[in-house]
Amino acid sequence: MNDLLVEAHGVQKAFNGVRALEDGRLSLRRGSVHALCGGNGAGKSTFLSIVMGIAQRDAGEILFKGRSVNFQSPAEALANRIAIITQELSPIPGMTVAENLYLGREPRRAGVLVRFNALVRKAQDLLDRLGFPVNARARMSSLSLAQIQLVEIAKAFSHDCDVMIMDEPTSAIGERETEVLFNAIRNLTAQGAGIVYVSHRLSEIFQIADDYTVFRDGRYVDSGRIADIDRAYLVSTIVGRKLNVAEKTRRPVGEPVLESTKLSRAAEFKDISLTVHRGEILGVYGLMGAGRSEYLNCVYGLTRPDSGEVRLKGRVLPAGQPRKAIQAGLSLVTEDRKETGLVLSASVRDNISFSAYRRLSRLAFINRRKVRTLVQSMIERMQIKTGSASLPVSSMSGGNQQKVVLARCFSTDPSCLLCDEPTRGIDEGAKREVYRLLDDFVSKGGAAIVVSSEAQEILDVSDRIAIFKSGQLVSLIDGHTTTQEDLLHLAS
Amino acid sequence: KTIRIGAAVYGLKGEFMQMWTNALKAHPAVKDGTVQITVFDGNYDALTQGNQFDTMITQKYDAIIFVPIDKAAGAAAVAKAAAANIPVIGSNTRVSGDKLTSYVGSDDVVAGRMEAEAIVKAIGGKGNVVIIEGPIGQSAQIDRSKGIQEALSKTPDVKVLEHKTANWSRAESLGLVENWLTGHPGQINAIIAENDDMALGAIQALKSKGIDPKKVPVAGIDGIVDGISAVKRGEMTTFFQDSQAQAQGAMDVALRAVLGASYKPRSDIWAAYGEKMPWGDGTAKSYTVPWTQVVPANAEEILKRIPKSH
Amino acid sequence: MNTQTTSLNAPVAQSRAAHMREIYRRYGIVAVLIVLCIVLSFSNPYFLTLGNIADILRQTAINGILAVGMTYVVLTAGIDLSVGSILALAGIISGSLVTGGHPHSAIVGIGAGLAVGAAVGAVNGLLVARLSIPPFVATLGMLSAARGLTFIYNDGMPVTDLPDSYLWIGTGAIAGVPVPVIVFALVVAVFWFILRYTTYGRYIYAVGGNAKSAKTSGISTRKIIFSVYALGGLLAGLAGIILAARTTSALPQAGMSYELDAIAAVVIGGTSLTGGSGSLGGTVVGALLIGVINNGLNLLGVSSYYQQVVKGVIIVGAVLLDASRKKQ
Amino acid sequence: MNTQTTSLNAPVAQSRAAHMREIYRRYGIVAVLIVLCIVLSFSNPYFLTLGNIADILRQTAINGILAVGMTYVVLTAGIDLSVGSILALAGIISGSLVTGGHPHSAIVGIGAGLAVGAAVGAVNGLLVARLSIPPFVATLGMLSAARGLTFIYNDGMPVTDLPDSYLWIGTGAIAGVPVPVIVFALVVAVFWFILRYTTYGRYIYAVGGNAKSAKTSGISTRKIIFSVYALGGLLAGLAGIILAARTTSALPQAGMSYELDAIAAVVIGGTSLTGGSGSLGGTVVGALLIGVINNGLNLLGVSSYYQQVVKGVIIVGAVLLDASRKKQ
Ligand SMILES: Nc1ncnc2c1ncn2[C@@H]1O[C@H](COP(=O)(O)OP(=O)(O)OP(=O)(O)O)[C@@H](O)[C@H]1O
Ligand SMILES: Nc1ncnc2c1ncn2[C@@H]1O[C@H](COP(=O)(O)OP(=O)(O)OP(=O)(O)O)[C@@H](O)[C@H]1O
Ligand SMILES: O[C@@H]1[C@H](O)[C@H](O)CO[C@H]1O
Ligand SMILES: [Mg+2]
Ligand SMILES: [Mg+2]
Repeated sequence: MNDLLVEAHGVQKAFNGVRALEDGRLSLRRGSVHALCGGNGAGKSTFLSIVMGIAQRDAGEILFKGRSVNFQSPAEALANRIAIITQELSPIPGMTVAENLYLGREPRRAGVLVRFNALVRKAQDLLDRLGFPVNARARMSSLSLAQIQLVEIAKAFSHDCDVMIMDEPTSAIGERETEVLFNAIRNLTAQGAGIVYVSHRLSEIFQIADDYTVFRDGRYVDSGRIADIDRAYLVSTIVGRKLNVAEKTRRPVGEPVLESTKLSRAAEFKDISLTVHRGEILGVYGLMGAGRSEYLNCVYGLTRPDSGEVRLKGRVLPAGQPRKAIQAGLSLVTEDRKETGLVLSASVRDNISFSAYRRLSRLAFINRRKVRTLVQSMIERMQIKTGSASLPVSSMSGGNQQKVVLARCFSTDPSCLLCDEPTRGIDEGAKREVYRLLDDFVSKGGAAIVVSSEAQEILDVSDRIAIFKSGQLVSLIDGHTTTQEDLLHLAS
Repeated sequence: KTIRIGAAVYGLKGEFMQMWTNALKAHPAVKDGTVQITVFDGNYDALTQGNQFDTMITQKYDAIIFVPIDKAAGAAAVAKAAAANIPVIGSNTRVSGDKLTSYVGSDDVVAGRMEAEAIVKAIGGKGNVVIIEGPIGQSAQIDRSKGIQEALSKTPDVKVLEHKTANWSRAESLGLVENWLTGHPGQINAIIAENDDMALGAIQALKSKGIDPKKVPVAGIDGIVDGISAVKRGEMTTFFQDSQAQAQGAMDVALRAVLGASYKPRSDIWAAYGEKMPWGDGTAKSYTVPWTQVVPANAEEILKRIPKSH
Repeated sequence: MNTQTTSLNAPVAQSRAAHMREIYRRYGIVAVLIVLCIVLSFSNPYFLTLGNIADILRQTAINGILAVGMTYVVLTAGIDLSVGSILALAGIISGSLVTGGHPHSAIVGIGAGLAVGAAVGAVNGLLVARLSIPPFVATLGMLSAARGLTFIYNDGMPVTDLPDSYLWIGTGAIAGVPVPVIVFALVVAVFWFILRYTTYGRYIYAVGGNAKSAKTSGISTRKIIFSVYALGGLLAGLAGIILAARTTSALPQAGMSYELDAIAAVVIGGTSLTGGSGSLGGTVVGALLIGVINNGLNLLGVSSYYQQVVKGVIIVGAVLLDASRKKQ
Repeated sequence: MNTQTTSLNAPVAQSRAAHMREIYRRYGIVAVLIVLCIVLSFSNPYFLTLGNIADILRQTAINGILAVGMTYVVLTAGIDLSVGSILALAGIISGSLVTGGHPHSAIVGIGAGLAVGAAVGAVNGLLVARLSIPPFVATLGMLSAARGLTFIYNDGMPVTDLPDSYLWIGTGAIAGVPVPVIVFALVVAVFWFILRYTTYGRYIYAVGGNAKSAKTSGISTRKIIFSVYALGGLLAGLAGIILAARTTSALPQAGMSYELDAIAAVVIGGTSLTGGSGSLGGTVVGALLIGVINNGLNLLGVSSYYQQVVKGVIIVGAVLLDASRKKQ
């Protein structure tokens, strides 16, 4: 019996005549986890969506269990026991979790009647079995981003499959949930299934993967056993050059920039008093649902606090007015770029400039030269991979979309930057670049709050770390002396 | 006790029905409070009118004056009211069947015939005409088209170049006639419009194409204010549809049906028409209000007969 | 452990709150309707009579039936502007079959009317689902084309002298309840059941909520979209038959601009024009609200011009009250 | 280094291809329009005459002006059903000021008409932006209410005898070009410029594309939404003035169901009803296409009945051709 579940080679795909994928290659062994690695825009998602039948290839061959296949729709792939967790989450907001999970496969009576009780029971069983804290009766629209991602994961697991494709399944969830996911993955591989795993969190790859394949600029460049390589090798293969990791240094800390006093919002967070100073990065760590995102959103003015206030450079910020917050010097990288960060149908140029247009115009007339300069410099600084600044953001790879959000936030010259999972889906090379930008930014007198679910990231960037638990600030520790173990311990 | 009479009219968006309504409200019996009148706007929809009949029957109105959007569809509503012993007097537009207590109106077939004849005469019995029709399927359109057809069928030298609806609309007619004038340059000798609004649109079209409207005879129907002004300027002729006679005549006949033989008509229209439209004892099945052609000579006098509000 | 408990409890609490909100959301407009009825019953002694209630229901039936079909369409994020024209075409073809020299039975006429409606709806469905024409354009084209065909079919003349057996569906009554009301109720019951309890119904929500996800889940979004237009056409055909029977003749100009009232009922009832959320119950309440407004304004003898102003204000006001309740 | 080069070259190539696609996407409907014009010019010798072209432009001006405002509204994912009623109300108030016992100058009348349009549009804007009423409901209410006010204002009668100075805006010409066409061209130029080159224009796209993201980016979504309805009202007022001047009287029933043609022009022009994407150029082409269809059908003498069928088929066909070109 063939030990290979999937063999693909020479897979090509062009969008409007431009190659997104030139040579996609991958061999997935039965019972293994195969990490597909590559920088943003390397063609990973494109390749995987072809395997799944979401997109059609232009050339190349894909063998599934030794048989040549060319799926025309995801339904066909599913019927062949291949499932996927796509990078872009796309829930059906008006329906319940249970309905989303078993859409198209509802337990039925007489072939057409949905057995709702059985459906909910089945869904809740699945979620409980996986250890995901989600209510099967809840509407998708009431879930947090993290919960939506858990539902998507559960959905993939609900299919009996031999191959499971996971395109950045952990980008929105915390380490605890990641651990739960890994256990489920191990169960699956133990039964002989193969998993294609994509993540820009390289530590995950070394934790779970058996094999790896690297794409760069749409081409296969390398593959092998994880056991045979180290992190530095993987990074340099992905990026195509050596990366030197900058040492974190202590910067001189100045006067307070942003202060929140006793900020509270019912059912979200309570009595949060925090101060960030010039030259400082404050990390915020916590488990999923700890209320970190809600806190940042409220500070920025996307929601109004029930009590408490926020001061920027000593002046009270008007509640609930992001526009005023931006004018005062605040900027927010939101957690969910698709929902609240980007206008997908608008161009890269517009998306980078939306917040800055006011600054780049006179009497409402946009100074196109200034815009071009800004956009060009942002594209270079963030290493945004795009054909043209006029293209809609929706045509970009996930990581590149995230970089556009960052670019927009830097474009207003803020004095204080709020970042919620700023490197979500960003590749290792660009991540370093983002850290360097942040470092640069605070070194020049800025201040930043960074929320991240990656303990390593928090440790890499923070001068001080605030730990949230169930909506409360439980401790505030020094970021230069803390270890990963300390963090996890304090947060749980 | 005040008498409650409902007037269900097909629609209040056009000027003619507005005049009709004003005349109804100016009836002496309404002014002195003998009658309480409620006007229902049928919004050009047979179902809406049917619904309004239901409401009037439920509320036990004493009589109904009915201007239907459609002859055939109106019959059902009338039958229902008749079954509830509510007299229904038709006005302006006929209803099929024989359930109407009486009908006071003008004959649209006659109007169509008269305006076509006037146009034929104006072009010396020879030439090309275009016809602008009302909304297809509406009674006034059907009857007026029929009358026009009848008249033109007798004059083989008059050729109909185009005919099409402009839905009683001045703006629509304007565009339509502009295009016709382009498509038949110098060939359109006269324009027959089934109402004044469309005739006025046609005159505008002539002007916008740089044609002197006096050179191309235009005929309309209704005698609305703008139409009569245009007649005075010598730009068209029209056929005055006496809204006052239709509305107040119907009111008198309705009151006769409610109050009995002792009732004597109170509107001055009966005196004005005299033998041309005799009251009799107020129980005739049908009263036909004659048409009057409006020409520059009588324009001023007819303008005075247009019912104003208040 | 503590966190675990909170996070496990939270969803339930959330769900209960969400449930209450859901009830408000769905039934807030009911409160508005009830308040309106109370006001009207104090303003006019006839309002709450049995006869008037029958009037309201009868008057709501046609728009209600159209609005049921429209709800399906709107739930898939579509729109159907052609229902008024389909109504007229189905009415006149159906009517022509039961009259004239060799009249067919009422059953045949009604069957043909329904078939015509469904067929024209199916063309809409093909244009939208298969040829990817935006629903607004496809059904606007049909609004015009089907109306033209209606005029062509009988040369612009109405079909009159419909036989009594046919008229029964518009004017008859069973145990005092008008037949159109019974038909409306049946339509609501069947379509509500389908929407709520069958996979097809759930897929309609799925397609409207997120067509991409629905497709990824193996749902044939095309078939679903096609079918809602066909069903919408079928119901428009039914409405056309009832309307012809009520007015005792099939008119070529019947149903003009009925699409606006049907869409209004759907939207007032809380269904979102962007698809994926809403309910048939809301639509029924929306249609009743429109019916009550029209009836009430006529009962009170509000003059036509003021009626339009008042009607506009009430529609906006009703949705506003509904929206403000939702916010609470 | 090699890799570096490819990735630097690729964008350029991509950009050029994307650019071509963009041109197709935007101007595919132009090809349809051109083909239609060629067919018509072979079918009728007068079609391509200067006089007829002036006719088409003049006849397109009113719908075109409405469609420009509608484009802004639709780009924010809204809809404005009330433009026809606003047109009539503005026309009649404006007209009443320049006639009667103490007539004001045409300038005052025109200013007042524009102000009325903008004010009614602003009410729409408030309902949608501030009170969160769905645009369909808010403007449907206004469709009814503003029409009622129009009839109330002058007791259902038209305002006649408008002075020549006023009529000029509808019937005059400058260097042979009709004034309505000039006004239309100016409106298009100004609104196109705003949409393309000002912050406000870009914000309209942002709000329609994703209101939440726009808000996060510091855009005052409410103000933008409010303003597009106010501007839409202003343009409807302008259209009302021109229409009154063109028909030499301000009619209370003017502009009925004009909203459908305006929305059709927008959608045929490729602007998505879900907001965020589209262009004013497309709308102008869409409006011209509708104008050419009407003109052509009149020129060819297609009968009333068939005209509607043909019009429906052409509208759908045009969008279909456009869509299939996009797919290639
Ligand atoms: N629909 C599309 N239209 C045009 N270009 C596209 C489209 N989808 C992807 N691309 C391009 O294809 C390339 C590969 O994208 P892909 O999403 O496969 O990258 P990826 O490796 O998954 O990156 P990431 O890690 O950021 O998710 C990118 O340059 C992207 O811009
Ligand atoms: N696992 C969960 N169990 C219960 N409620 C949750 C859970 N996850 C999220 N929530 C709800 O969502 C709110 C915040 O969720 P969210 O996940 O955005 O918070 P967070 O602290 O920013 O965490 P993260 O960004 O890491 O996911 C919580 O206050 C809670 O009401
Ligand atoms: O007689 C009237 C007028 O012609 C009006 O313009 C339309 O309806 C008819 O009944
Ligand atoms: Mg990807
Ligand atoms: Mg979060």
